[in-house]
Amino acid sequence: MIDHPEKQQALRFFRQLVRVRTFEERVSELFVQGGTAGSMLHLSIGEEAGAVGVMGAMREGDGFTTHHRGHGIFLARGADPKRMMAEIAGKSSGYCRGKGGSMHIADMGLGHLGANAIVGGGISHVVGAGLTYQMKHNGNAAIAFFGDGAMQQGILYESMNLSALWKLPVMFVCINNEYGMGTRLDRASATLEFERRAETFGLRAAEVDGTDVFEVYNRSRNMLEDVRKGQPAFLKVNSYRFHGHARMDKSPYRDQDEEREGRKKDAIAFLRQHIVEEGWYQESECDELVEEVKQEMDEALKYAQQSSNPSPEEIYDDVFDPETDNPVSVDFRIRQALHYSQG
Amino acid sequence: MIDHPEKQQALRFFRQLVRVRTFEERVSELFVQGGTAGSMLHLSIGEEAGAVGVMGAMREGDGFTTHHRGHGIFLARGADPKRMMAEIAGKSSGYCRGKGGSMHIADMGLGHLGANAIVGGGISHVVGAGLTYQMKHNGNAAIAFFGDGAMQQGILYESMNLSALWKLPVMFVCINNEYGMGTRLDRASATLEFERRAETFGLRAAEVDGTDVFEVYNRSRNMLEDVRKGQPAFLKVNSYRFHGHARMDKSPYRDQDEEREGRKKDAIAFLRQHIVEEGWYQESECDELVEEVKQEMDEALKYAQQSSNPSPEEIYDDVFDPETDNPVSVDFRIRQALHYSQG
Amino acid sequence: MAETTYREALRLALTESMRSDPSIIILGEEVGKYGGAYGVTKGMLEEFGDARIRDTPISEEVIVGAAVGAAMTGLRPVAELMYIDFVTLAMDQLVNQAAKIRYMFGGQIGVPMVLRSQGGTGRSGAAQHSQSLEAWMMHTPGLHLAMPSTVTDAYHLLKHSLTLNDPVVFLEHKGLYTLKGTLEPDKALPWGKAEVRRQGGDCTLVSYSRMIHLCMDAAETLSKEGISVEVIDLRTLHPLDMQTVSESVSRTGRAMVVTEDCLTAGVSAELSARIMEEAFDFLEEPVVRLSGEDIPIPVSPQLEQGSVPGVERIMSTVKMLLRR
Amino acid sequence: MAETTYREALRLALTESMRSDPSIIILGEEVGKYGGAYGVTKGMLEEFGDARIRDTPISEEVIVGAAVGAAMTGLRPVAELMYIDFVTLAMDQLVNQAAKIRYMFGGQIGVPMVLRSQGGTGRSGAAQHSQSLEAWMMHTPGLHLAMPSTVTDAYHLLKHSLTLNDPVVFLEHKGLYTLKGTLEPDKALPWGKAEVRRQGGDCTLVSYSRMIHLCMDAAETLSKEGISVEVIDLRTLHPLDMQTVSESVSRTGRAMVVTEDCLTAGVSAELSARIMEEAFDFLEEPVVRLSGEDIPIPVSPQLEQGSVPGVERIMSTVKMLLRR
Ligand SMILES: Cc1ncc(C[n+]2csc(CCOP(=O)(O)OP(=O)(O)O)c2C)c(N)n1
Ligand SMILES: Cc1ncc(C[n+]2csc(CCOP(=O)(O)OP(=O)(O)O)c2C)c(N)n1
Ligand SMILES: [Mg+2]
Ligand SMILES: [Mg+2]
Repeated sequence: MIDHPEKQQALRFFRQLVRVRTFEERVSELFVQGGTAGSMLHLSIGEEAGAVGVMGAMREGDGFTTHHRGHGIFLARGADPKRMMAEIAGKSSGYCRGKGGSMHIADMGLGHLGANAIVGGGISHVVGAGLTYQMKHNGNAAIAFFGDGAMQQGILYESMNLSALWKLPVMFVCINNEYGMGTRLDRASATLEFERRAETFGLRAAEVDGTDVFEVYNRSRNMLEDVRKGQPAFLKVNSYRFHGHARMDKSPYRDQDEEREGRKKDAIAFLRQHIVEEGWYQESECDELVEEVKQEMDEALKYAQQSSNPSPEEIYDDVFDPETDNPVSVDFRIRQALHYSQG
Repeated sequence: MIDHPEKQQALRFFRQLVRVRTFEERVSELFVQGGTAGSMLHLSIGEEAGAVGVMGAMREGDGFTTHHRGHGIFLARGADPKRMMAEIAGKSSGYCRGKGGSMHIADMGLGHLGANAIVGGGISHVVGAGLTYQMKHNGNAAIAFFGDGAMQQGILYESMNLSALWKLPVMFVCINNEYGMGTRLDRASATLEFERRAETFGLRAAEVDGTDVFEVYNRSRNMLEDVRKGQPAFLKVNSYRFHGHARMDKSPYRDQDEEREGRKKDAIAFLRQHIVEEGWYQESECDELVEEVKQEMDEALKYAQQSSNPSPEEIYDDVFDPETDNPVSVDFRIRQALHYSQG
Repeated sequence: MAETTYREALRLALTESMRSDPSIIILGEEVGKYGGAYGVTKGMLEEFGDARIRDTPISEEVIVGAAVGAAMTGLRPVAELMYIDFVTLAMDQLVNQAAKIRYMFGGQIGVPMVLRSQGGTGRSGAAQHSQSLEAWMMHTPGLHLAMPSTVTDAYHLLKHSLTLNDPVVFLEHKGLYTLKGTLEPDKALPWGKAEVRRQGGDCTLVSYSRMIHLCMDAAETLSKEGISVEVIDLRTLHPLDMQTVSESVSRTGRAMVVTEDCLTAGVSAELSARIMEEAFDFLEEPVVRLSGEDIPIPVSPQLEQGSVPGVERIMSTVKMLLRR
Repeated sequence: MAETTYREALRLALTESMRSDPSIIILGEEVGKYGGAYGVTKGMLEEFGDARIRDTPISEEVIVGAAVGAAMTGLRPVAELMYIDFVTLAMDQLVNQAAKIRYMFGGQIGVPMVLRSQGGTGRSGAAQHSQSLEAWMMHTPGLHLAMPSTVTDAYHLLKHSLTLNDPVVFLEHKGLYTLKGTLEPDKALPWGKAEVRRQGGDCTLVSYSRMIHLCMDAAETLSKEGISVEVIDLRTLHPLDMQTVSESVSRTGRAMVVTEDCLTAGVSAELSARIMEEAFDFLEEPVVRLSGEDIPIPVSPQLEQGSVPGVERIMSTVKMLLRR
């Protein structure tokens, strides 16, 4: 008997959602062990459906950029959790060989044009990617993911305008988790009508419930059809940041009740319930899936821990195309000036 | 017999409009004689009613910034055309002692916080000025004048949002002359609904016919009432740039018919006709007024021509507060290094 | 006297200044409720209220631009950029506006604002959160530039910044906030005067901000090997106290500049050139520049460390310079 | 051979490159219909159409940011900023993004784009339209930096820029567009190699862009007084050809750096420090830096002229350096 397609999709989504959350939980462990490179570690727990839903609607060949809270988005795209975890640990087996870290993971193979540590910094890159796709007539779309905080960065509006003016296949996805660091959205934005803003710059715009992965997926898919035809779009995905801004932040600026309510907006719990209610999986099968994912992510964690650090001389690599240029070390310069032999 | 107040106002506006245009004509002459400092000279002919109408609604104590095409705005504020012309000529009797020129005229006494040569560069300064006025509860308003080209600069939207968020007494005035250099508005902006854009950032917004000085004035006055109460506003003043972008530009990129039609949108001609039709002035009286203004501006021109250039050593003045700091010349450094006596 | 941290000293400077000067306000991301990303303004919202301590949206350009306008109209704003790396978003307002307004407008008005931020490595912040960009500001006429290394300097330099009539770029170092020291509130600390942190006769180390501490550690260890190093803390890069530096170099005959910013066209280039210009006849060796490598900062803590000078390399370089 | 202008040489380089490489596009304000504010791209819209020659809104940040994204995905964009002063609005995209992407991403990808702009004084553009900001870019690892002074160099350097796999900042000078010269299309011009424009034995002048011509004029006049000056045109500031410079200085024993940018922490600081480092033993005198004054550029043509080096001052400074 052939499975109901909705069932298949639901189970696929469920696995992806669980993978994202579990990955972040392992990242968090890695942090506690002191194994992450740096403390600037932003978990996307609570935002899984945005990542999984939009990614589900994307196609091979599409490009995207993410903000600093982008682990889940990349994982949903098909990233190898091992190499992600290794990068977060600053190891040489990571996606960026330990140079980028959590906030700069990228993979050209999967169309990941880069996570960005500048709020709003990666948005304009999809305008350029969209331009490339348009000129190559390849039917691809370029998607920028960013937080609600980036809604007050001027470059967003310059990017929207240019995309619409040039009819580029570009989509702007705002993962609204209600906070930019310690500042709740309404203390950062004079109005909350982000879709209206986008419309006045010539975009099609919508908001979706970021706890409903189907809604995110369906809306994205519809939008992306038009995007590919040259009608850029804006999608606001409403969710809630379950934890602190960065791993060490305990969110003292948030109301306890608000947090409790916020954490109930749990796409994974909702979907699990739905799956069980529909009879697609029994609770035990769900547990099994969760267990499988845990193992996958445990392995990723172990892989990261066991990978080696990049070697010191690698700092000079990849500043430029190695064929044309390579920086000289400060020490070399000093030895040259003082007529010391190089060594 | 007491004059009808509308008559008085009409005559006042008429004189101001004529003053602005005549001033610009003299600036243009100065340019042809090679008497202006530089070629970056932007005439506001065709935009007089925006300057005169908004300024008419402003009060003493209000602050403002302008874009590079700001002569008319400052003149309407009450600037001394002599010192303006002298500044445009780069003379030491100018408002900025020959340091600023056409694009950087400023006068703190009249609340002119500066013309700016960066498109969009002066917009955020009124946000700060508005903050000062709010904190001092002085009832003043801060007004930014800029062109339609600045509508695609990100800082405009950051400024709008912050003004609305903080309920600052700030007004944004877009002098829409349909062109940013050689680019017609619709080739720069994906949509033309600038008022809607402003509204989505929390501003009250309107557009007015920039050939009708009364409309500009009345709308500004209404808006400014609310602005002073902390409701920032946006006003788009529609007009047409009669001449080229800068003095040397012959606008080859514009359609001849469009230009001909555009130049018919002449606030001065309209008002003059109105004044004569109402019987407030006869044609000959209008001519007299125009003649008077010509003399005033001829004198300004002469003043600028006869003023002296700043002296060379002034280049080191006013980099810093003279009480605390003064730059040392390159020559001094060299002499010091080579043990030459200073001189 | 009780120990104070660098962070607390900054907070004290801000607090005292705000108490005595009602025109001072603070604006920036997370400066209020959160207390600043590095905790400098913690608790100040409670004392001064949200009219004077203003959380902003993530809009760096208007943060600086609004500060400029406020400064021109009678306030004395302290604008905070969370990381100096973000000044890239506000360079027009800092360089084309704040720094030039007094001059362009013929001296009519100054822009009395302080742009506070922090830079440098030490927290694996990677390429966009670890830069040392002070050379750009040093290259911009019209800006004061302070980079305190100690608790007492942090306090006095910030207080003094809040009395100047021109824009001050005030750069802290993310690695110094927890530094402890005795705050000397009454120390006379003239603006623009370098401090000889350690006297020595064999060579002169010129530095500022965090690198001072590395230089001091190196000097201490080297002294045990009989090498006597003079360490000069510039404190401000504008004004720049070359007198203290050249006086020292003319005694020692050997100079080394230690900075965390990238070597090429960085602060050490200016200092090296100036030392040569002012003490050429005394130099036994070329001025040595020990600076950050000409690379973006990598995230790996090991690689990050290798990107900027460390105590070991300061020591070995001093030895090379002294031919030991 | 016919005379060509600097402007035409640039246009020719762009045109030929676009003919042979379909991935090249041009984007910027007024590059199309208007033909560029300084006329460099005039007529190119007609040949290449508006898909490849793209007028943009006045949005500097996204102009550069879109170029970055396009470069990452297979195009080779030439982004034009009308004045280098406007790079202040796009520093994040240039410095934090374009320059760092290859490195941050572990070498996965380069950003093959050219940022064309023009700087310098000479048209009374005042403080926000006359700056020379190349030191900022020189201080940024990951950027190539070309500043051609001649017709032939403009042509070759721009063509070469359009073959590199990393971002190139290509800075023209507003005072050079009408410069005429014979374009030598077949001249071998290796990237990163300085050119000795004039040979001489008494001292070495190191410069680039417009200042080269002033140096050459000064050298010519000085030669009549029996002073023999060597003039080196760096052509690119990254890569920086110190070999040619130090070889020369080791012969002449005297070096002077001439730049239009502000003195303090400018390009001349780096060049001076490097010359000292590489030719210390040969230096008879300190390296002299003749650069722009540490001031914003005033609008008055007379004052503007006094803000940057001129031929007279180059000559008198050479004489001081030579004790004549
Ligand atoms: C330009 C810039 N400004 C400030 C920061 C510091 N910062 C990092 S994340 C963040 C909050 C961003 O909020 P949002 O965009 O909503 O993303 P979220 O963290 O909620 O996912 C801030 C202020 C930064 N990294 N870049
Ligand atoms: C940031 C910046 N970009 C570009 C320019 C060059 N420029 C000067 S005026 C202008 C057109 C401005 O158009 P608009 O804002 O409509 O003002 P208008 O000239 O029509 O009065 C341009 C592109 C500039 N001065 N500043
Ligand atoms: Mg958020
Ligand atoms: Mg316009």
